[in-house]
Amino acid sequence: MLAVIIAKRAALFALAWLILTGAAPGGLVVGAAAVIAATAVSLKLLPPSPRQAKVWALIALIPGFLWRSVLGGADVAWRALHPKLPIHPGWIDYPVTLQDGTARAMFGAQTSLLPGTLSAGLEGATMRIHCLEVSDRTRDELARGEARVARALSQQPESGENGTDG
Amino acid sequence: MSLVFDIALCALILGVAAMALLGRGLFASLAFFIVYGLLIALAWLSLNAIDVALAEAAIGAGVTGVLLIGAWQALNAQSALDPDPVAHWITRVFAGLGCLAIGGLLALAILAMPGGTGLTTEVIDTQGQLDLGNSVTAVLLGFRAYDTLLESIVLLAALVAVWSLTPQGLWGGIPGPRHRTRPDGVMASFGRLLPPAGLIAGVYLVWAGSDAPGGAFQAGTVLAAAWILAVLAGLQDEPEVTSPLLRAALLIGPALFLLVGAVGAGFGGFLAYPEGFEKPVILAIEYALALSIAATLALLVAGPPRRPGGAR
Amino acid sequence: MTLIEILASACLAVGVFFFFAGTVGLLRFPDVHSRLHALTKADNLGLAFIVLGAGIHFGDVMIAAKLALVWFLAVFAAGAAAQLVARAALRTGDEP
Amino acid sequence: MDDVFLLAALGILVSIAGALFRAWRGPTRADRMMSAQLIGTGGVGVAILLAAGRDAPAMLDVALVFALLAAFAALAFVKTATPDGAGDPEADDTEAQDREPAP
Repeated sequence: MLAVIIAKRAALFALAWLILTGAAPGGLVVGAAAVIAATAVSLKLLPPSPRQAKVWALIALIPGFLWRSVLGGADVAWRALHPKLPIHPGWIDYPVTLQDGTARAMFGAQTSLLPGTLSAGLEGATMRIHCLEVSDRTRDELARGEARVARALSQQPESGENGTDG
Repeated sequence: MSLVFDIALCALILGVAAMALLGRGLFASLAFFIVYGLLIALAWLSLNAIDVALAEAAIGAGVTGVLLIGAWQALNAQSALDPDPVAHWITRVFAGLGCLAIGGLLALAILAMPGGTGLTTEVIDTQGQLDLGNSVTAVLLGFRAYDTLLESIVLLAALVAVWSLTPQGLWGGIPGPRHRTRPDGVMASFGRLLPPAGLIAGVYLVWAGSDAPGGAFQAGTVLAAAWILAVLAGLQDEPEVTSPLLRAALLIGPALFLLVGAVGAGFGGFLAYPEGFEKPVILAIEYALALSIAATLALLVAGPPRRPGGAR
Repeated sequence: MTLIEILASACLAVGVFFFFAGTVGLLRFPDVHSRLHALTKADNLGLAFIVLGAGIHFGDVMIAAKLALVWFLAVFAAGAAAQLVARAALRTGDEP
Repeated sequence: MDDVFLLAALGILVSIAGALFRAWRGPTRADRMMSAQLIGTGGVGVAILLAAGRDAPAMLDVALVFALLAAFAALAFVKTATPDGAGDPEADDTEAQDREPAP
């Protein structure tokens, strides 16, 4: 269990090293030391959670995330450039069911890049979300976004301890 | 087009400098100063001085902002912020004259510089002996090693000066306040995820420094930023200033540099690298210096000890 | 101009447009949090198109991967900074 | 082609100049910090465009450092929202959080 987590993190850091150095062979020894050190630091700062990240499910989220952030950017650009400035800002208090801090922060970051919503962090277990246009669809969209993060990071109570297919 | 870009960048830099000076209050000036550092990094980049741009980017983005905002916070907490910080006219006249004199001397120095390419050709002709692809690293550690050694010691001396401000009875204590965060909040999560990436990037910069832009100072600054982030996020407290491990990290760079210099004295002169082993020795100094610079900068930002250590 | 160059130039134009829109939002929107929307979303989208244009120009897998890494780090920083500043603005309110 | 990249970099500089107006006007400290943040993202863009326009991939490392450290000033600013500058505005009761994070 722990070995799988360590291997996943080390693989991620190794990938980053190879990208930075252009996979130069002369950097492999130093790179190995850097990867070991980075993995050790990450284990210290972010102790493994029993709810594991599913690497493939996370990768599968990327295209949808990119598309929605394009929509988010286009939406805010349209509102900014429109002569009438069509915004009616307001707040939504959204109760979050995600368990881990990193999952919540990731959901908040994702929310902040989607059309019309911006997270201002948690108050207890409620996320305060600023909206450019408060509507009923916003809540549904938030719930869908949360479900996506929950699946990829095994945050659903029923998926429990065995989400290790990454 | 290149010229138009450079002119626009210069205009922007001058504008930001003016706004930082004329400022609407201290915090506004501070925000402009952060932006100023960023634009200066872009200016170095446009001048093709990538090594300097990297150093300026890392210092400006990672350390200066944290340091200045921390200082502002400390002044604000003591209600020591002067709401109308206009000095007496005599003070202002003298400050203006001083700036004018320094500016004039700098202009004279630049006008008096010999034309041509400076020492560029000499450096490029001889750097092959050191087997280093990056001329800047070759100059800093090969041809001008004495300067670089003293610079690394100056940085350490600055930290000693900061530590000498330790209040009575707190020697051996912990620098800076104890940072508190919500353990599952955004700040803590950011502090959990970013430092390992900063570590990889820092090691990459010192590795790249031998043949491409990068080097110990740039790498040390990025590593220091990762350290500062873990502290700000409340995940890791600063060490006690008497901690032997911390002392070792602070000293290893300058100490190794001095040792190599002393050994070199036996081969033909202080800081003469042993022939045939120039590159590995220089690289060892670079890696050690990166670690020492990282520790020194991080603790300079933290300031003098403010709390008693845990051991006593 | 080759097709590649036209494609890269188009990406750059779109990227600069979104940076421009982000600045307009920062200047026009009426409250701190709305302005934060403009900054977080428009600028990162602009940066994405700049990265795309530069990646097409370099035409090198390793450089493209590095560009993607830079963009990912920028988005990560923006996502964190947006939430942090939004929260801090709730606390500090209208203090100048 | 290289000029196209520099033209785009010039375009971003113009956006940066616009953001400076918000940094000047404020009115809140958060506004000033946001402008600095926007200019940071713009700096990443300009560094990438210079790297492409001058065909110097090594310049991308500057963009990398900018992107890596982009949120630092914002983080330091957020710290000022608590009275002693050491807390977290997201913590409901900052005194109660004064302990090591749970493992």
